[in-house]
Amino acid sequence: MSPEINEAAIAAQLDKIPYAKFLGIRPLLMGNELTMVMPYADDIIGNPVLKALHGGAVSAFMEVTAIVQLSLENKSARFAKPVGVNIDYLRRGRPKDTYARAVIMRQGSRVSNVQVRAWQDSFDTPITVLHGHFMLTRDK
Amino acid sequence: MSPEINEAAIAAQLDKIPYAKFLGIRPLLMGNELTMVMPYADDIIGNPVLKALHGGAVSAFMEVTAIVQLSLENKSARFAKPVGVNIDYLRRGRPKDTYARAVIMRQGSRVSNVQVRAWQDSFDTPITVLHGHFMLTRDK
Amino acid sequence: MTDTQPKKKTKEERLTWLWELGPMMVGGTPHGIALGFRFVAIDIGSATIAMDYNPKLIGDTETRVMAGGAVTALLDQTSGLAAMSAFEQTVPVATLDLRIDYMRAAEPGKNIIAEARCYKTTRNVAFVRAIAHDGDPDNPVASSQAVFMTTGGGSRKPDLTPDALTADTKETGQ
Amino acid sequence: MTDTQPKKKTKEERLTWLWELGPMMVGGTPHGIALGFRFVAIDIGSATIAMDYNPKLIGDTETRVMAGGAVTALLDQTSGLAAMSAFEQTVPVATLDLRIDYMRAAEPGKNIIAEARCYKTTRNVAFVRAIAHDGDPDNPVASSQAVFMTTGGGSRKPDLTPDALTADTKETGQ
Repeated sequence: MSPEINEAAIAAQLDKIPYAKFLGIRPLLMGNELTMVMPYADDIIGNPVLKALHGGAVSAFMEVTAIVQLSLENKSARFAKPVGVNIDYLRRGRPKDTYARAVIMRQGSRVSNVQVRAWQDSFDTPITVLHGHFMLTRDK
Repeated sequence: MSPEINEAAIAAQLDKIPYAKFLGIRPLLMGNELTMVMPYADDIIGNPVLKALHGGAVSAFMEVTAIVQLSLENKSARFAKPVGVNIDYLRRGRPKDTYARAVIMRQGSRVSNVQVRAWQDSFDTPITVLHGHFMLTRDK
Repeated sequence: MTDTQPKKKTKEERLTWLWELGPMMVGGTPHGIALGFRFVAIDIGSATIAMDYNPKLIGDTETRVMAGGAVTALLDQTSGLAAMSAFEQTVPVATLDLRIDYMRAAEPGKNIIAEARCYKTTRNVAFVRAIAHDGDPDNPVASSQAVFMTTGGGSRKPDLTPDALTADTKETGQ
Repeated sequence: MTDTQPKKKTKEERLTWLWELGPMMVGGTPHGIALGFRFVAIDIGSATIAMDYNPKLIGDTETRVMAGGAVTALLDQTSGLAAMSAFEQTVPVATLDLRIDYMRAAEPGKNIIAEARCYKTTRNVAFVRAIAHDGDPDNPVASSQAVFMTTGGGSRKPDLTPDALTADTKETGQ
C-alpha cells in the first residue's frame, strides 16, 4: 500500500520548515521515490580550509528528509519529532550538492524507525548515515 | 577486490571468541556472502513471559558478526575493537533462530564503519540493526 | 483506559517496592542469569548491576578481555531497570535504541559494574545514561545513552505484577 | 614523523591559548556564523557555545520551535571544540559519530546553550558528552554522546596553526 506522494504535497510540507528553506532543500521525485537535494552554498561550510561541509548541516538535512518522508507515508499534516537519533560520519562532505533518501525501517503506532543516507557521488559511497526513532504526532 | 573467505577461516576466527561459542553462533557461507546464525536457546531469553530474546544477546550477536566480517575483509588475525556502536531495536526477537549480516560502509586505514542487520523471518523485516565504528588493530 | 488507577505510593513505599522489584527482574531474566548478572542497588531513576568476570564471556582469547557484547547486554539491562524505576507506576519498558561508547578494554579477571541513571521521563519515554566500570567509576570502560518506551498500551496491567515487568522486551510502537 | 615536537605548555599557557582558539574556531566556521553560534566558554576538555533564537531556524511553523537539526549542529560543534581542547597538542579532530536524544521541545524565543565535556581521550580518540538547554541546565532539551578522532596523520602540523583546526571536518580513517 504505497502512499500518495506528489510534489505539491512535499512542497507544502517543506514550506512549514523555515530551516529547510534556509538550507535550500528541494525535493526530487521519481515515481514514489523521494530524494532530497541540498545544493551547495558557502554558508554550509564547516571548515573553510578543507572546504568541508559542516556535519551539522548534513545532519539537519537528513533530519528534514526523515521527517518529510514520515509525514508523507503517514499522510499526517503534523511532523514527527525526533527522539533518539544517531549519525555516522563516513566521508568528508565536499563543496557540491548533497542528496538524501529515507527508508522507514519500522512503522509503529506511536514510534517510527527511519534510516537516511546522504551522498554526493554515489548512493553506494554515502558521506553520512542517520538512523533514528521518531515519535508520531497525531493530527487533532 | 573481494577478500578470500572460506569456512575454515571463519571457524578459526570464531574459535577465538568464547562468547560467540557461548551464544552458539555459526557461520553460513553463500559464495563470499557471510551470514551468521544464532540458534534459539532458552538462555538467551530476556523476558520469559513474552518469550522475547534479550536485546543484549542480539546486540552481542551482531557485534560478533561485525568483528568477524572485518577480520575477514582485512585479512587480519587480530580483531577490530568497537569504539562507538548504536543499536536500534525494531521488533521483538521471538524464540527462534536469528540471522545477521554485516556490511562495511567505509573502510579507513584506522577506523571502519559497519552496519549489521539481524532478522528472523525476512531480511526486509529486521528485528535489530547495529551501526558502529570499529578501530582496526594492526597485526604485529 | 478501563483499568483502575492504582493508589499513589509514598516515596518510602516506592523504594521498598523497587528493592523487591530489582532482584526479581535481574533474577527473572534467563539471559541475565546465564551471563551472571547480580543485582546491586536501585533507587528511583537509577540502578546498579554487576557481572562477574567469566572466561566463557571472553571476546578474544588473545587478550582474555570480556566481549564488548557482554558489556552491552549488562548496560542494556541496567538501563532498562533504571528506566522502569523512574516511572511512578510500574510498567514494562522496551529499549528503543542504545548507544555505547567503548573507552578502553576491561581488565581481565575483574568484575564489571554498570550504573545507570534515568535523567528524564516523559509520559511514555525514559532517557537513560549509564557507565560500566571495573572498579573505578571515574575510569569507565564503556558509557551508554539509551531511550526506553513504556509498553502495554491499552492492555496495560495495574501496578505490582512483577512477572510482566521485564525491562528488556524488544517491542516497539505498540 | 619528521615534525618537530612542540614544547609542552603549562596549564596556564594552554588555557590562554584555548581562550584564543575558541572564538577563532566558532567565528571561523561559515555554517556556525550562519546559524548565529556565539562562543561562550572553554576549558581543558570542555566548551560552551550559544545559539540565539532565530525564526529562520524554525523546524515547524505551527510550533515555532527551533529545528532539531539546528540543535544537532550546535551540539556537534560544541562537542568538537571540547574534544580539541582535551588534547595536549592542538590537532584537528573529526566527528566519527554523534548520538542525540531529544528530551523536549525548546521554548520558542529562547536562546539555546550547548555545554560539552570530553570525559575520556586516548591517543587518537576523544569521547564527549553534551547537553543543550534553553536556560536551565537541569532541564535540557537534548543530550548527546559523540566520538571524535584526530586527523592529520603523517602530515600533522605543529601546534598553533588555527586555520587548520576546525573541529567539524568530517574526515575519517586517514
